[in-house]
Amino acid sequence: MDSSLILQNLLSPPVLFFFLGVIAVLVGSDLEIPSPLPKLFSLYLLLAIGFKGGLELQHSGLGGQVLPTIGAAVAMSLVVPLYSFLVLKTRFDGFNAAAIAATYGSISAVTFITAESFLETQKLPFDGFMVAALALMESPAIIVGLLLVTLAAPQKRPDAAGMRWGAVLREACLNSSVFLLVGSLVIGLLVAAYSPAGITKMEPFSDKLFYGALSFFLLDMGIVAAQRIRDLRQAGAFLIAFSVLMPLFNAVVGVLIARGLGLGPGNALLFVVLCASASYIAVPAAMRMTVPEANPSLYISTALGVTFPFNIIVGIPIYMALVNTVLPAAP
Amino acid sequence: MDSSLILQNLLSPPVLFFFLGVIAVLVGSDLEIPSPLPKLFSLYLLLAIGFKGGLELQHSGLGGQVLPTIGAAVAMSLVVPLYSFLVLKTRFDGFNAAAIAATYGSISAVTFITAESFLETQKLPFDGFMVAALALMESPAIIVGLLLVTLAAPQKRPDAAGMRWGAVLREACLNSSVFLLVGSLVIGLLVAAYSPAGITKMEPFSDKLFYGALSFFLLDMGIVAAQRIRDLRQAGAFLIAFSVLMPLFNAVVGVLIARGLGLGPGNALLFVVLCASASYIAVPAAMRMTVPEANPSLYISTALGVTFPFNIIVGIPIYMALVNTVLPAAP
Amino acid sequence: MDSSLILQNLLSPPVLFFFLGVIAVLVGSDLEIPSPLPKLFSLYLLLAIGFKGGLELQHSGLGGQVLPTIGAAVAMSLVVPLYSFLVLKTRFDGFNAAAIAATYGSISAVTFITAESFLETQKLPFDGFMVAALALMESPAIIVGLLLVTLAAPQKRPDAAGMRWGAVLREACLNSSVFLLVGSLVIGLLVAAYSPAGITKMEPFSDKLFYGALSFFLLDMGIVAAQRIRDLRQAGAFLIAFSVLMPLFNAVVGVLIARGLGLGPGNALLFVVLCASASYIAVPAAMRMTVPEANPSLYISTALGVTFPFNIIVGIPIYMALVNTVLPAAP
Amino acid sequence: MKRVDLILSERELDAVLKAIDAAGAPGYSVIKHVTGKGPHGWVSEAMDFSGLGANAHVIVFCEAEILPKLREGIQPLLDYYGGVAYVADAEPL
Amino acid sequence: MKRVDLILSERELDAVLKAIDAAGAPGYSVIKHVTGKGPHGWVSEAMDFSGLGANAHVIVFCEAEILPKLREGIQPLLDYYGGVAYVADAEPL
Amino acid sequence: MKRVDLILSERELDAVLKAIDAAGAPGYSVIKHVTGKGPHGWVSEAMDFSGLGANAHVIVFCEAEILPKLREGIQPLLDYYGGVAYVADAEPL
Ligand SMILES: Nc1ncnc2c1ncn2[C@@H]1O[C@H](COP(=O)(O)O)[C@@H](O)[C@H]1O
Ligand SMILES: Nc1ncnc2c1ncn2[C@@H]1O[C@H](COP(=O)(O)O)[C@@H](O)[C@H]1O
Ligand SMILES: Nc1ncnc2c1ncn2[C@@H]1O[C@H](COP(=O)(O)O)[C@@H](O)[C@H]1O
Ligand code: NA
Ligand code: NA
Ligand code: NA
Repeated sequence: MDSSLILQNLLSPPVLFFFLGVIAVLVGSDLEIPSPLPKLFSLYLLLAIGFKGGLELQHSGLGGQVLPTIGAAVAMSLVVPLYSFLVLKTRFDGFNAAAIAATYGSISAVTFITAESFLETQKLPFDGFMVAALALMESPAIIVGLLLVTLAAPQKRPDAAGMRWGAVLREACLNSSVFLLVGSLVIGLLVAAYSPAGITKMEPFSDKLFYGALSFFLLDMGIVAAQRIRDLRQAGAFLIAFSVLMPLFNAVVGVLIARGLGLGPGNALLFVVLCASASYIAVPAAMRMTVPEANPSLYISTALGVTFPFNIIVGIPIYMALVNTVLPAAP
Repeated sequence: MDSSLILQNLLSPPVLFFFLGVIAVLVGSDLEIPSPLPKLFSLYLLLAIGFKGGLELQHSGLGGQVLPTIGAAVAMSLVVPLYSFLVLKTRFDGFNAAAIAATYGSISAVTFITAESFLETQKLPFDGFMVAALALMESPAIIVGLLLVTLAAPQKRPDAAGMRWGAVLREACLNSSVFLLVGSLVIGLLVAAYSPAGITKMEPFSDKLFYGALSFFLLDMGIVAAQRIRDLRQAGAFLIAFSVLMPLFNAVVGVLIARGLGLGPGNALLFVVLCASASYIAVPAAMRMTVPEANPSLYISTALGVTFPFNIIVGIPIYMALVNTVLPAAP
Repeated sequence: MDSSLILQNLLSPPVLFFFLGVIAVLVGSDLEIPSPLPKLFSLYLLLAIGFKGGLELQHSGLGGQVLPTIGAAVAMSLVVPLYSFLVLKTRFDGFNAAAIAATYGSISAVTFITAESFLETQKLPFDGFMVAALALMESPAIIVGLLLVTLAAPQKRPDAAGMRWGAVLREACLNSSVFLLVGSLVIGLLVAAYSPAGITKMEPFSDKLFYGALSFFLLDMGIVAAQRIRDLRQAGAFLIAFSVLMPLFNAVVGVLIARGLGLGPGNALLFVVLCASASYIAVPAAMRMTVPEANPSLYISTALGVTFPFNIIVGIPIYMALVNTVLPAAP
Repeated sequence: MKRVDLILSERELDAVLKAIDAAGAPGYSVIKHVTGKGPHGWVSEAMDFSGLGANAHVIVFCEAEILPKLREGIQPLLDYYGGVAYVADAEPL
Repeated sequence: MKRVDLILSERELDAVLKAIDAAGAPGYSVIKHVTGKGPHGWVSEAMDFSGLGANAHVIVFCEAEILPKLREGIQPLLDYYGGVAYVADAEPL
Repeated sequence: MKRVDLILSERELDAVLKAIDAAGAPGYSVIKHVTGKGPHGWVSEAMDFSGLGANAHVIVFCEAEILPKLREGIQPLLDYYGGVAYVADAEPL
């Protein structure tokens, strides 16, 4: 495996600022990015990634690999929670197993964005429709998670009828991160098609600033992830192992699907990252509301405290090496 | 009328993000831009528009159409509240009629900015002194509003002496949005005259970022405006009709004045937009403080929930068509 | 002395926005930049100045003037509090004298940044290692301040043992501003050395936006500094005189050292500004925590209400003239 | 009169405010961004960007008669999702 | 000793704090960004960017002797602009 | 049961929360960004960017038995750094 990929990733500004945040917590500095500043950056990143994806999607259209890839992504977000649940159920009750499973079926937009930045420094192209795949993988995972809860733990939940499926579906499909991502994607599509003058005028905001804003946000993510390390004792060795091994397994499944779909290396890496990443934005918020019986420190700490840093730091270059190995060499 | 103007406006990024905010509220998404982030964007927009206006004003100087245009703008901000008051007094008490009248005499900086962006995509030039007109239309409308209150409702206000005119005048002339706008305008003037090196160094911040920041802010404005829709029931059909018809009437008056002043189409559109827009920033804050007897949901909901979306979405292209019709064709 | 330097500085955007903030308070406008927005700008400025300094430091290396200059800077941050303390002890008790002395031994990053902007408009070059000097002058001054407290006021402090030197040292060396500055400097170094692709991608954020963000932040600093003016009555004539004369004295010492080190005019100005500026970020926070007996309005009001405006407005051009006079003319 | 203090997650705030309205309270005040610790562990603002939110503190000044109806509407929410509710005496100034 | 809780619009905060000072209270604490509902309707933070502001919650711990003077300074403001004020007992820890 | 209200500088918050935990309180809630005035003068949010911070308001609902231990842990901090602490009665809703 090409260890220089790992080094190049480690020494890029976004990952270095992530480390700086982690170190701040470990040495006990009082560095913090006070609320709601992180929200500003997360809203910005979702808006910008959606808008840029929409612009590109308009150019590529919906033909070729687009629909099969999106379909495969959605299928993964339905299947991953199922087999994750089976593994987790051996150690956790139905509530916790379902919540953690949903977390791993869904995706991490920040991991995806960091992978895009990695591809850009590698000068590997990728397509806008991958953002559509990103956007469509959150809701199914949430819904599967809730189905698992109702199936696996009905007797423990006397008021299961009270779960108000309407509220749950709204939370799954209209939560702010999915909504903003899909909305910005559609706006990007419309602008690319009907008011191209708007593209260059948006560029300094949505494009040029992007890399720096990502770096700033990752500084905060480093702080938040490191604060979760303490909670990991509660999670235990089994769950920590799960949160590294399950992404690796999903990555292997993902790269085989990417090969089957005939994706190029850039899109293939993004597809693998979608499979291998776990949600710490939309899913935890939905689970906290709909499965209050599950312990949030379990699903947040693993997704944010282990899987996210793992993916950001060594996962992305490992997946890149995997993609380079498994995909047929370009002619 | 040129319906493609409406379409071009509808499909520009700022207006599309405004729609996205409206839709978020209508479908019940939990998307929100938490306080004080909207304040950051509103401060930024005022600072940037003032600064850019000052730079341009320094180049155009105070000769030619400048002073007559500014004078006409101030006159409109004095006269509009008077005839609005007469109309409103048929249905509302003196307090509410005066507060709503002041709102329509004043202006909406965001509508003005959106009109500037529209002109830029239309490649129509406009001048920096229009920002001076913008800045000088807020205070007079507030003062007329308060005069109307004291004239029309003295017997209902036993402590009218206690209205502390000093505080009222300070609120009218030194409220943060007027102050920042005028201050940045003066700074722009000084920088253009004495330290031109500063212009290019400010540009990435005050100029390049502007369009994207406006789009982001309009996302929030869409959310806030849509939240006001519920209040409209309280306002009633008369007031809703008023908040569409009065801007249209003011636009017609405005375009005739613009013709009389000999303004070009770009400046004419901005002049019309100043006449047709209603304040939901400086004036509501001043009215809440100085006319607490008036019902804020009346003047805020109409200005923000009806007039603002109307202007942003269809008003601007309609006024453009009006300008193109009424103004003598360029030689 | 060249009075046009003062004028050029006075009419640059950052200084003009500082004035705008001051005027807002003096005339009683309700303009404010609500918390935590100022924090966003201060974090951004520290991150960007550190990152840029690191990039440049990588190119210049640690040879030549670098280590002697950094050593001289650290020495100044140790010595200035000592002689400041002797002066202050004539009028204040040990706690207040030590806290104010530490404040003047340390530095103001914003003054430093404003001096850099001044140099850029003067087209005078300066080096990245000056940022390292900046970063290393905060902690020693804090530690000297606390040593002075324990030496000078032991009998008044029965629980001196309880001062928890560990916590104090952590506060001195790991407080958020020192940590972020040093961390970003190291990241800049690493990126310049190992992932140069990251440099251009960071540029729109860390470089292009910088001047505008500084101007916006100085608007807030103007407001905050002017709010301190009221407190100055408490400080008294002696302390006000101290907070202008001590920086001037330190500037003279600084320019002689700069001459001895053989610095060019750009680096010399920055060195003088480091000596002449006083901290209102890291040091007050550390003093509030570790010397609660001292009156914060004394050390904050002088550093922020007198020395900072003095340096920003007239100090920097005066120091430039001093540098031009004392330094041997370039061959 | 009575003063009721409720502290609960921001996610359940809307449901609780509806219950307060339904109980006929004359008004309420809400402070968001409250952090804290309780039987369910530590709640911080660090995950605010994710929509998880922190706690809210709700204050209701009302007549004692309203308390039973308030309890009825709110207690099930607190039991299911966590949070605390306390009552004290208070008189108009 | 007494504890006074005031909830009112941020716009009138300065006037109320002056009245508290004038009444001779030994101190006060202010929490801004409070939302709520009262006889004048719903107050949110949505219009914060416009300078309209939300509510503020003011807490004053003081001797009972001060209450009449406090009432005298504050009640007219609350009557004119809206807001609530309640008193309860409190002892130093 | 008892309700304890503490208002103190954000800088000392961690130490106070540790003392509350050590006293065995079942939980606490924290509101930051509190401004105010006391014997040590006016505390605003204006210097927030510098790390100086404003005040925090801590609320603890606990049994009366805990009060002595709480007082013991907290009073020295308040005496040294400033801040106030008051107790009142409160009953579960
Ligand atoms: N004894 C207590 N005193 C004050 N606040 C409490 C107490 N117990 C719980 N809380 C608050 O209520 C929130 C939710 O509590 P819970 O979900 O029951 O752990 C906590 O995060 C605290 O903010
Ligand atoms: N009964 C109540 N309990 C708690 N807070 C209240 C109550 N009534 C009013 N308030 C608060 O006081 C603010 C101003 O009230 P008003 O202007 O009288 O409607 C409201 O927005 C609420 O935050
Ligand atoms: N009498 C009081 N009532 C309410 N809050 C107070 C009172 N005295 C002090 N405080 C709060 O406690 C903080 C710290 O007080 P101190 O450091 O003792 O001046 C002040 O900034 C106020 O927020
Ligand atoms: Na996944
Ligand atoms: Na108007
Ligand atoms: Na210094």
